[in-house]
Parts: sequence; C-alpha cells; structure tokens
Amino acid sequence: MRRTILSLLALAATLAAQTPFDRLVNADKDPANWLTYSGTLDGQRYSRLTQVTPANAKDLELKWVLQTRAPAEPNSKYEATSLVSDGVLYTVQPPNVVVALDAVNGKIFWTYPYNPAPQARACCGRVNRGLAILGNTLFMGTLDGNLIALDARDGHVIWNTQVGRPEAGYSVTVAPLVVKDKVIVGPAGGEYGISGYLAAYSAETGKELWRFNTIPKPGEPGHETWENDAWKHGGGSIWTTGSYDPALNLLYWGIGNASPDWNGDVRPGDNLYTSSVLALDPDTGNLKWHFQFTPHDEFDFDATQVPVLADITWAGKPRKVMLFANRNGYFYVLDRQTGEFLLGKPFVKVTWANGLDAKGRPIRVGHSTPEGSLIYPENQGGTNWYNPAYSPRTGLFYIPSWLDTHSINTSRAEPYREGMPFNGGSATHEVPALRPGPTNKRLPELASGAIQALDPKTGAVKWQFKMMDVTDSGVLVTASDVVFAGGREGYFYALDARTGAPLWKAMVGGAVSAGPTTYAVDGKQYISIPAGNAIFTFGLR
Amino acid sequence: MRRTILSLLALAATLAAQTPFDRLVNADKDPANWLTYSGTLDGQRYSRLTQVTPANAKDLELKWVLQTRAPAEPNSKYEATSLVSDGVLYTVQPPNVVVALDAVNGKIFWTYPYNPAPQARACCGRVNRGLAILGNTLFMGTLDGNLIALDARDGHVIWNTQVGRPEAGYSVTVAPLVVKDKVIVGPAGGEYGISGYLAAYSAETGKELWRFNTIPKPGEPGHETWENDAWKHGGGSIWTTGSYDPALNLLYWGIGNASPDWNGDVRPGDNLYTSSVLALDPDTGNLKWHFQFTPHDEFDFDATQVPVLADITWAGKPRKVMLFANRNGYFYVLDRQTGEFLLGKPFVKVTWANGLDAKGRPIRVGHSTPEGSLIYPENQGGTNWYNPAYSPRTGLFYIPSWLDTHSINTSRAEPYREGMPFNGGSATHEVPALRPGPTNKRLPELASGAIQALDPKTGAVKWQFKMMDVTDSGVLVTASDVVFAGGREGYFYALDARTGAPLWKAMVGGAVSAGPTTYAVDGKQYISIPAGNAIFTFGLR
Amino acid sequence: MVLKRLHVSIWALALFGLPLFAQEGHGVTPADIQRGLLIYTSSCINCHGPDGDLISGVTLASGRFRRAQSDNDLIQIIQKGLPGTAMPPGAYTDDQASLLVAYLRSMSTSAKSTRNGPPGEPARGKALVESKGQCLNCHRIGNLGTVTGPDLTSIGGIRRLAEIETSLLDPSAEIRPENRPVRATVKDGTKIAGTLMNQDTYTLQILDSKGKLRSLYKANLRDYELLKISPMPNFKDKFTAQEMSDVISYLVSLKGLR
Amino acid sequence: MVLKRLHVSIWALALFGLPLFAQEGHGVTPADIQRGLLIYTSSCINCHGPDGDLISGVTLASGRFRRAQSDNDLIQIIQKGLPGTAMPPGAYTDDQASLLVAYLRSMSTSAKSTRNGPPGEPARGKALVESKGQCLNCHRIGNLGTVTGPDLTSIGGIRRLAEIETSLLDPSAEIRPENRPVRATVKDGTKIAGTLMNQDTYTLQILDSKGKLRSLYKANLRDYELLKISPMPNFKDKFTAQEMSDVISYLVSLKGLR
Repeated sequence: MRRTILSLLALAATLAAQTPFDRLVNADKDPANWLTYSGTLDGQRYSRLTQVTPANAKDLELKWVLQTRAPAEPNSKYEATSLVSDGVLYTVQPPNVVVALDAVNGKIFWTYPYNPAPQARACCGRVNRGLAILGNTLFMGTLDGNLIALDARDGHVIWNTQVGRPEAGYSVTVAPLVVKDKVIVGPAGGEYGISGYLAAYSAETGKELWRFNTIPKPGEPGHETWENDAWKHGGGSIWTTGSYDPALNLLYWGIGNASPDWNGDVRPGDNLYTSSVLALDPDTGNLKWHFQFTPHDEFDFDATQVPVLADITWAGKPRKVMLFANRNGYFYVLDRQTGEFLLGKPFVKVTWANGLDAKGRPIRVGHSTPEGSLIYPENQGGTNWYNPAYSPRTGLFYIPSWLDTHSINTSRAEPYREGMPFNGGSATHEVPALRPGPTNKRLPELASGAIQALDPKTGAVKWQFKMMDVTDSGVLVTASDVVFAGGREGYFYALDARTGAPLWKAMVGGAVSAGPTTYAVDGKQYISIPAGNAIFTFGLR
Repeated sequence: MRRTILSLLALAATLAAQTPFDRLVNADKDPANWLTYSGTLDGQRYSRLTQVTPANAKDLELKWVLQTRAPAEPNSKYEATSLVSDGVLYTVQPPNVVVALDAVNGKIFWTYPYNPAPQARACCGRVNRGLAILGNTLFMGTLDGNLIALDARDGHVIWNTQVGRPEAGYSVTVAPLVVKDKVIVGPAGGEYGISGYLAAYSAETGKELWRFNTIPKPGEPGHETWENDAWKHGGGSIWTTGSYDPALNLLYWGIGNASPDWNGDVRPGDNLYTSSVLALDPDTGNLKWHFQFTPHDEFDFDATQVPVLADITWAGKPRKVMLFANRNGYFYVLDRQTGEFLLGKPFVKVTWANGLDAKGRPIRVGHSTPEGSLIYPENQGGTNWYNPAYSPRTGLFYIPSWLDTHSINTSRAEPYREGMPFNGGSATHEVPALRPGPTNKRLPELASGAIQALDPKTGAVKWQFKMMDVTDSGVLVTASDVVFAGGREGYFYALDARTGAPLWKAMVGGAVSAGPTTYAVDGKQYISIPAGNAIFTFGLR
Repeated sequence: MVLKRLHVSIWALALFGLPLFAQEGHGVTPADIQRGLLIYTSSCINCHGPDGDLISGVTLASGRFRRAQSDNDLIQIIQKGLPGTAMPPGAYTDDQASLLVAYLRSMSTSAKSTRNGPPGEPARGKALVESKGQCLNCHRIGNLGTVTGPDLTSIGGIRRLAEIETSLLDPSAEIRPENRPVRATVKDGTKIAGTLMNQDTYTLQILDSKGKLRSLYKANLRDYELLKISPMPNFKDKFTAQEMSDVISYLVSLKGLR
Repeated sequence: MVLKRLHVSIWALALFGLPLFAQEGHGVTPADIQRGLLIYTSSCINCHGPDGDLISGVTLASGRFRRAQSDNDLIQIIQKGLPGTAMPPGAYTDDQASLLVAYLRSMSTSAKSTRNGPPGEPARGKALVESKGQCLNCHRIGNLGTVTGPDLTSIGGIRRLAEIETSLLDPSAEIRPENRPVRATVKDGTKIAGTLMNQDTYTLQILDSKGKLRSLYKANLRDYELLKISPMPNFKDKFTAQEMSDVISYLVSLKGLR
C-alpha cells in the first residue's frame, strides 16, 4: 500500500501553474473563472456567462452560505471581492482572514487567519477588498501595511513584504493587481497624512521593482502644485484597484484625497496627484498622463474608483475611453490613450462646483469653512469605492449612487502628528460611514441609494433603481443583461440591465459592502456576494 | 391634522394583552404561533402545521436572514429558540440581545441590547436559550444572573430581578417558563460550585414567590444524600427549560450536575437532586416526586434535558409518561404522575454503567480517577440540552445524539473559591465543547452525530440520520411527518419523520446550536433556525 | 406614494449624523460636541446618566478626572476600560473617542435650564402628568399609560433638564428618530397611525396606535408620511409657570430602570 | 463506503481534544499540559516559537516571568495582553488560560531530545534532505519541493526538537490532523490520493496528489480511508547516526516566514 501512495504522491513533483498571466489577459474568454478584482483587467465587471437571464432570475436560490468563524470586529466590514479559479473560491474575511473554499458547496479547504499588528491604523474600517492571483500564488495586502504572497493550494506564506509603516498610518486595503510578473499595490492612509505611492513588487520574490510617488517629491513633476512643505503629508492614498490595457500597455489607477482632508488652506495649489487618475507604464512606473478630477480637494473626494476601460463609438468613431463616476458627483469620459477630457456630467446633486470647464476642471463655488458649509454630495460622495460595471451589450455604465446627500464640511487647523488622524476638519452627515444601525428611522429625503445606469455618450441617467437606504455594494453585469447589486438594507438584487426592473431579491440580513462575482463550475452559473459577516452564493434551481 | 392623529392615538389606551396564559395552555390548537420554548407546555416540539410535507419539503427556499449586528464574541453561541406571537418573532442574539422582528420579512422592529456585567461567569459559552412571553411581557434571563421583563411592543424594561450573584458564578441562560402568573427560572453555574434552586417570580412585579433548593439545605429532605458539607457548593444548576402538565398541575424540570463535577470523593452520597428530574407543584414549589438518573455523578452528566410529556399506550393501557433521553446515554420512560421508572435503555455506547436495576438506578462500573478513565459517552453526553421532539402521530421520540463518543475523565482535589471554576477534574475529549473549528479533520470513528428516532415503548432506535460531525441542534417534528434539525457542519435538514430519509437541506454556513421553530402568517408556514451568527427562515416557494 | 411637508433641519443633521472623522482636542466645534453627545447618549448615559453624575464619586461634568490627566488618558480609558471597575472597554475608534472627550469637556459649561421658573415639587408634577396634562394617554411611566408616545419611565435618567424643558415648550423642535410619528393611508382608504420602528425600500415597520407591531407594505399604501410635527401638544400655555416647574421636576426625578 | 484499519489512540485524543474545563494551578495532570500545548501551538507558537525563546528577552521556558509573579498574573497577561508591547489580548476563558499556564510551567522540564546523537551540521543536513532523503518529493522548503506532504519551511519555528526527531524515527507515531493522508477509490475504479483538508457528511475536501484542491462526493466513491500509517518512510535505518543529527540540525534551523 505504501508504495502505491508514494508513487501517486510523486506525481506532485510536476505541478503546472494554476493561473498564468495569459489567463488574466484573456479572462473575458474564460467567464467560468473570476481571476482579478474586476473579473477582467479592463475593470468592466462584465461577465460573459448567460445562464441566468432576466426571464429565469426569479428562479435563483440559495446554494450555500459561509459565515465568518472569527469574531467580527465592531468596525470591520466584509468588502472583499471573491476570486474563483477552477472551482476554488478565495475570499478575505475582515480584516485579513483568507479562506479557500469549494465554489460549489461552500466547504472550506483552508484558512489563513492573518492577524494585523496592533499598531495598524484603519481610518474607516478594518477592511480588505480582496486578493490577486498569479500562478499558484495569492497576494493580499494587510491592514498593518504588508503585502503577503500565499500558496493558493494550502495557504502557506511564500513571502511577506512591507509596503508602508503601520505606525505612521500606512495600511494596505486594496486588492492588488497583477500585471505580467508584478504585483501592484499602494498604501491607504489619506486620513493619517501619509505621502502616497503606487508600487510594483516582484510576484516571485516580493522585491519592490518600482514606485511612483502620488505626492511628487522635490524635483519630480507636479511637485510645484504643493506649497508650504505640505507635500510631506499630502495623502494621495491607494485603496481601490486599478485597471490595465494590454494593447496600450497602460496601467490606470485612481488616487485618494489630499491631506489634511478638509483644510485646503495649508496646502495651496492643485495638490497633484490627489483626486486624480493616472496612466502609467507598468514596466517602469513612468507616468504617461494624468487627469485631476478635484484639484485642491477640500471635501475628502478621493478618486479611488475603478477606472473602467471601454471601446465605444464617440462622435461617430471608435474610441478607446475610460469611464469614471467620481465621488465628487460628476461622471467623466476620458480618452484613455491621451487623457483627453471628453465629457463630464453630474449624476447626483452637486453644489460644490458650478459645472466643469472645457478641460474638465471644476468651476469651484463651495469650500470647507471653519463655520461649516453645506455641500452636495456629502463627503461619502455621489459614489465611492463600490465598483461600477459596464456592459458592451447594453452600452450602459452601472454605478452604485448615494442620491442627493449632503454634509456640513468644517475646516480646522490641525498639526501633523505621525500616526494620528490628520483631517483638518470633518464632515457631519446623515448616514453613518461604517456599519448601518439595526434600524433605519431617517427621514427619507436625507438619504437614499440607487443603482444608476448611465449612457456614457451623454452622461444621461437611463434608469435608476432606488433604495430607501444607501448602498456600499459593487455592481456586476452579465452578457444576459442581468445586473447584480445589493445595499445596506440587506437585500441582494437582480435587475434588468436594460430597464432597471427588479427581477429577484434575497434578504441576506446584513449590509452588502462588496462586489458580486459570478462563475461557473461544471456548466452551472453561480453568483456570490458577501453581506454582513457571511458570504452567500446563489444559482438557478 | 393634529386632531386626527391624537384621536387615533387615543385608541391606544385600550390595549388587550397579547398572550394570556390560556394561549400557552392551548398552544397546540394555535400552531401559527410559537409561544413557549418548546412550542407547547408538554415539551413535545410537535407542530400541528402541515403545509410543509415530505413530498414538498424539497421546495423550501430561503425567505430571509437576519445576521447579528453586534460583534460576535469568541465564546458565544446562538442557542435561543425563537418565539412567534401574531407575526412577530422574538429572538435573543448572544449573549442577551433581544430582537423583535417581522416573522414574514425579517425586518427588525426593535432591539434590546442588554450588556451583561463584566463579572458574569459563563463556564461554557456566552449563551441564552430564549424568552418566555405572557400578556405583553417578555422574560429573559441574563448572563449576569438577572431576570428581566420587557414590554414586547417596544422592548422597554418593566422590571429587573436578581436571580443569583454573578460574581459567585450564578448566571441565567435558560429560557424561562411561564406557569399561570409566575415565571420559573433558576441559575446555571454547576462549574462554579453554586448551590442551585428553581424559583418562581411574579410575572407582574418580578417578586420571588417560591424557591425550591435543588441542593437541599440542612433539614430539607434529601440533605442526607450529602456528606462533608459538600452541599454548600453542590451544583444542581438550572439551564434547560422544564415542562408543565395543566391537568396534573405538575411542573417538571431537569437538574444539573453535582459540583465539583469530576471529584465525587469529596461528596459521598447520591447528591440529590443533581442529575435528576423533579415534579413540583407550580403554585407552591413543593416537591411531588423526583427521579435521579445519575446518582453521585462523576462525569458532568447534567440531567438538563427538556422533560417531554406524552400520553402513550403502555403495556396495553393509556399512560401519562415522561420521555427523557439523558446525557448519561440512557433513554428513560417514567410515569409522570408518580415518577415510577418504566424503562431505561442506552441509545449510544455506554461504559460507565452496566445497565440499570429494576428501579432505574445505574449499575455503576466506571469512575473518574486521578489517572484518567476512558468513559463512553464523553462528558458532553449521548445527548445534551439540545431539545428533543415527540410526534403523537408517528409515536416516535426524536433526539440529537453524539454517537459513541468518549472522554478521559480525570478527578482532582480542588478547593472551592467563590467565582472560580470548581470542577474537581476535567474531561479530555475529541470534540470541542464550544464552537467548531473552521475545518473537520477528525478521524471518523472519534465523533459523529445523529438524529435518532426512538420507539418509547422499547427504547429501540427505529432510524437514525447520521452526520459526520456532532450536532448541538434541537429537533422539531410536524403533524405532516417532517423532522427539522441541523448540525455543526452548517447544514439544516428536513427529514422524513417515519424513515429518517433526508428530504431537503440548506448549507447555512454556521453551526446550528438551537432549536427550530415553525409558525404561520397569513396561512403560510415558515421554519426558522439560528445558525452561526444569523437566523435563517425558510418557506415553500 | 407621497412625501409632503418635509424639510431639512441642519440642527437635526448635526444630532443624527454619525462621525466619520474627528478632531484631536484642537479647535473643537459645536458639531463635534453634538456628535460626541450622540455617542454619549448611545453608550455612556445608561451608567453615567445624562449629567454624568450617576456613578458615585464620578462626576464627568466636573472636567476633572481621577485617572486621567490628558485627553489621551481619557481616550485610553474610553477604549480600554478601567480594569477592576465597572467601566468596560469600548470599541471606539480614536476619532469616536475624541468626540466623546469633546463632549465630556463641554458638559461642565452647557446650560442646565433655559427658563427661570419657580422651584418645582415632584409630587404635584406627578398629579399634573396623570390628570391635567393627560400625558399617560400617549406616554408610559412604569406600569401606567400606553406605548404610542415615548416611554417616560426613565426620562430623567436619559435626558438633561434642558432637553425635557424643550420637549414641553416646543415639542416639534426636535423629534428624536426613535419617536418619529408615521401616518399612512391604505389603498382602500383605511388610515393607520403609529410610531416608526424601521423602514426599507419595500416596507415600514411600525408600532401602531393599537399597540401592535406590524409591517406596512408600501405597495399597498396610497400614501404615507413621517411627521415632522410632533403630535404632542405644546404645554407652554397649558401649564402655569409653577405647574411647568412641578412637571419638569417630576420628570427629572424619573430614573426608572437601568 | 468502507472505513478500515482504524483504531483509537488515547494519546492522540489528548493531543487533539479541546478543553472544556480546566484546573486552576493545582495538581496539574499530563492531560492538562497536553491541552495547554494544543492552545500554545495554535495561538502562541508563531511569535514565541516552539521553545518559547523567539522573542528577544522573553524566555517562556525559564519558568520566570518579568511581569508576572503568580499564575493569576500570567492568566491576566494571556487574557488582556501587555499594553505597549506586541503581546495582544487573547479571547481565552479562565480555564483555557490556566491550561496555557500549565503548559508554560512544564516547558522548562520537558525533554529536549530523546536520542544521544553526535552534533549535527545543518549544511550537510540540507544536502541530505535534498538528495539522499528525497524529502522534497513530498515536502516543501521555501520555493523548493511540493505541497503533498507537510510544509517544512518553518518546521524549526513550529516544532520542538523532540517532535522533529520522532517524525523521522517513527513517522506514524503521530500524524497531526493537518497532515492526514487520504486515499479514495471512485466508483469507476480511479484511485485518488491526497491530504485531507476538511470533510462533512457528504464530501471530503482534499489537496490531491496533483496539487489541486477538490471536493470528493462520498456518493461517487467506492470507498475511502483516512490513513493512520504515514506515507513517509521511517529514516531510522536509512540515515546513519551522524546523518540523522545533520538532518535534524538542518530542520531545526528552518524558521521560515512567520
């Protein structure tokens, strides 16, 4: 008997890599798997799976649930988008517990319960937005500022690299993005006065290969947009995943707010590259172009949305564009080869700017003030990090929106102290930033959420599905014209991608604060969504 | 407008009581509601609802989930049986968070988040097993030893009475039982050397009306079964709900282990009324009869199961009996008018006793020893507090069992110190007593669980549904011959009550450690079960 | 459905809103203090009371703390509790703890009363509440009254004097979210009144005027409204100055169950 | 399905079992110590190491503790952590903490080695592991080897010397649950081998011999077995005494990533 076992085991010596980079590039042709944060490198969250349709979505049923075993922490949220590779689903329970499980039946293969160091700072929740995979290796950022490589087969640590110092407020909450042989991440910490960067690490060794300073240091282009040495703690955090265009070999990434958030007086200038989107050469980290949505931000308007890359007809001609619904309340279309501003239009009520000029620069009319200024949208934004989706079939861009909310933005002088919040003020708003309370007794005009479908050619809202409470959910759209998304009320929905009509809903009893994924095993399509402290997976009866 | 509102509100002055005691007595005729811990006062957990049948159970679908909002504590478990009264479901999230919600859609009406005092001791998990209701008042025991009355309409506190001193290890985890105008509870704390009692409190005022000492004090009958002053810290805890026979006007209650658990040498004698069932006059607390399952217990064999009252044919004649599957591994049938022992038979492997004598007294062959003795069943028992069910239709008694487990029972000299564990030893066993780990890698022969169906006339196991892991789930049976139960693996099952054949299952992703309830609203039947940190409710498509 | 006569109160926003970020003891704003109050009300008031003096030997409003010299010390205590005492650790972020400190620091200077009435007599106030005031037609105090209005059993234990005064003199000045009256009309014309318990995209949860908990399905309603005007009458002109003092002194004395 | 050749090891029980109740520092039993070891292995070993000496200045096995005089002090530290240090609070019951203390107290006296071999040379041991021992056919060390056997990258950081010795000299003496080999036969006769990751009533989760994570559905299997005999060869007669010392010294030196 022993001989048999040993000879079987010997097979293991020749293991093929599970997920080479080619698979990520061609993920659209492989919709059974969900191999990157956004499903495909273009950030579309558009799945070619078509088994679930507007006609049969009502027949979706619960397949399995996995609840977190570790105790939930009061300020944690389950924000991770799951990856699925060959029938194995990888998720990150907050804050940094990696779980590999069978995507069909929900049974756990292994868990890696990383416990962040106590000095980890989390301004806005102990969260993690997910993993990247390359070959047999998973990559996770940690709340205490590390990037960890794990063997996808058994969860063993391969390497562990420090991205930033946790005691100074650097944490890694973003799902990393793999481009070729590199893992791209950067630190969160815009509320601790970090000086941000996007960095590439060798997938094999964890060695840093390049670093792009999102707050340019003296001598670097863009440094002139800072005065008073404010660049030293200028923010420019990274906390939502970018996208990549293999044909252009360009990496796109949205950058966080300027620090201190609400007090712009101490940092005169445009404060590049805060609240901007960058186009970088992923081999070198060199900047190709940038576009700043909110120059000299005073409202905590991070530009940390996923840049969605789409090839659409623009003014009668095919054009490679980027779609970007911004926290500041405007929806933008940019030429992604050049960064040229093509269109900008508010998708919610906006009072801080009186429109955009021809270059897309906002005509600023509102400011944070020591007395407090009432500004639409509230500082949580018209949308936020919650991922959008784009369907090349419908030609519509789907976003989770907070409709017509406002906050009172107060500025304040505040010294920088390492590791302490460095906000320079605050926003008072109706809706809690973190977990919802058990009941909602808000007056309806003070907050509501929606899934909106925008026509990228005009910025017009084609339809919107309105919810009583706001939503932190990401959106998914499929090639059978079904949109999936949820909200804080604990519903997870299927909507008609062409009309917004609700097709199906499940009451999952916890806020949906992550993006859905869809995948297939043995020809059967599943839709999976974290909610509250659990992950729920549905499929047709 | 104001006038209209005020006149409408004035109606409120004439509110009728929601749940008078008559409703509890006649609960079997009102199966749309679930008004006591066991559904009916006889402890049967037999529901007359018949919409879900063996034929259509496969069409059960998820209706709603409610996850706990409060952070889960590492050693908490969700053990509460829900009550349902007129479409409102009342549950207790651990440790003492009462939630009132709409039984149809899962939306919360109110929460009462009682926070036990830090001096609360919980030997075996921060748990609560549920509420009682009378009129418009809910009753909850607390981990820090109190009994609290809440207005069922808004969760406001009506009164709060101390049952026992938390700093001495007294806690109240049992679901109270209402008999007439009294609320019956007692303290847990058998691992802290309490001196137990069952007590009745005025439902209206919280005033204590009688107290029966489960460890008789000097001068009380049964005191002679203790030597060496061991009665002072003799245990005899209360932590699973009793039952009541209105015709006999008798209250039945199972009593916990003797303290110290494993060291019997310091307490020679039978140690009444530990590991016994009592029959009491609920008006006075006077003892009518008692039966001790495990005299001089050395294995932590609490008799804290629900006494199930059934009227069956015994030796050709109708007889009022009590069915009692005991932690010690034996199934018992007693005459509930007299306490007469009718039958005792092991339902799992038993090595501590070599059968029972004619009076039902065990023929002891095993003891806890300083070196450690291997004893079947393990100290968690052949079954435990997990509630059984009895169907008058099938005539079968359904129990959750731990099949053929064992532990090494070690005794040790140990002084009593107030508020400290007072176990006099320990049991080493394969299966963790509290939460399961994320994965199960145990050898299959070391533990498995089952739902067993026993024939009360013979004690024979008619069928058993075996699970790979053990189960802490209660059992429910309906008049359409469907059994509901779950287990630690995270499955919740419907089984055929006559054959044990699995009809349907749901993977709820957390251990089932509570009893299911079923109820109906607007003619539609629902089945609800806590699992992990959430409560799941199912109904037919 | 129709939502009418609703307007936004900036002050209500400040009261209801939860903090995202906070200050660190520098340049505290009134908004910070309001947000600190919100946390205090939800987490501290049950033990420390509305005036911070319910625990013997601990007077939060004094601005002096036995075990804390600095704001940072206070933050440590708020977050980690005081071992060996009943003060538990609290799961507060630094920001939330800072807001709490801002509120604690403000307590000593906040006004206790906005009116200069004569001294009150609780026993007379009790009689007024139960008779002339007709308060128990809507409110509950202990075992008396009804549940349609806010429970007053512990009102003196959870509200400061000035807040109780405001409620009597200008009931609509601030309707707390937990006391929001709701009014709905079913499609068949039936009117329903009650207190809002919860709501979502499809339903309202209410405690209706008959004392029954129920969900209203918006799809079945002709319209509904969350009232901004309190159904409670204004007692400014109903009570004499002496009666008002009596009633207030009685309400302040209601510490109820905690 | 068929389950064969299984027997119960009392010792394994003591190792795998989790404590329900524990003692309070009186009359500690070997079982208590084993249960303490279990907690230590799951919760403490990653920072403190198998011998309790990985944190500079902290030597748990010395039996002396800078900040603790009594067992109760130790229990406090275990439960509440040490503010200002990397020692976090731990969610242990009193009982669990007591078992941990029992284990800590036992560390100083527990044997370090069961054999009297010559001194080992890690570099020679490394060569033996990679060549003559053929260890990397089943094990992984860093980036080398495979994942079918236990990962040895950090073996010196998570196992004491005596445990490593036992694994080499008598591999089946103790198969840890995380290394349980499984063997199954599908109904069509296909053989499957791998490591058990998880199991339930209907399925087995395995890492199969091709390095693939998969569920096996018992309904599709002719039979399956969780092996009690380790597939690892016994090296007692394969290595000379010197070679054994070299290999052990190499394995002990593998502290890997933590």
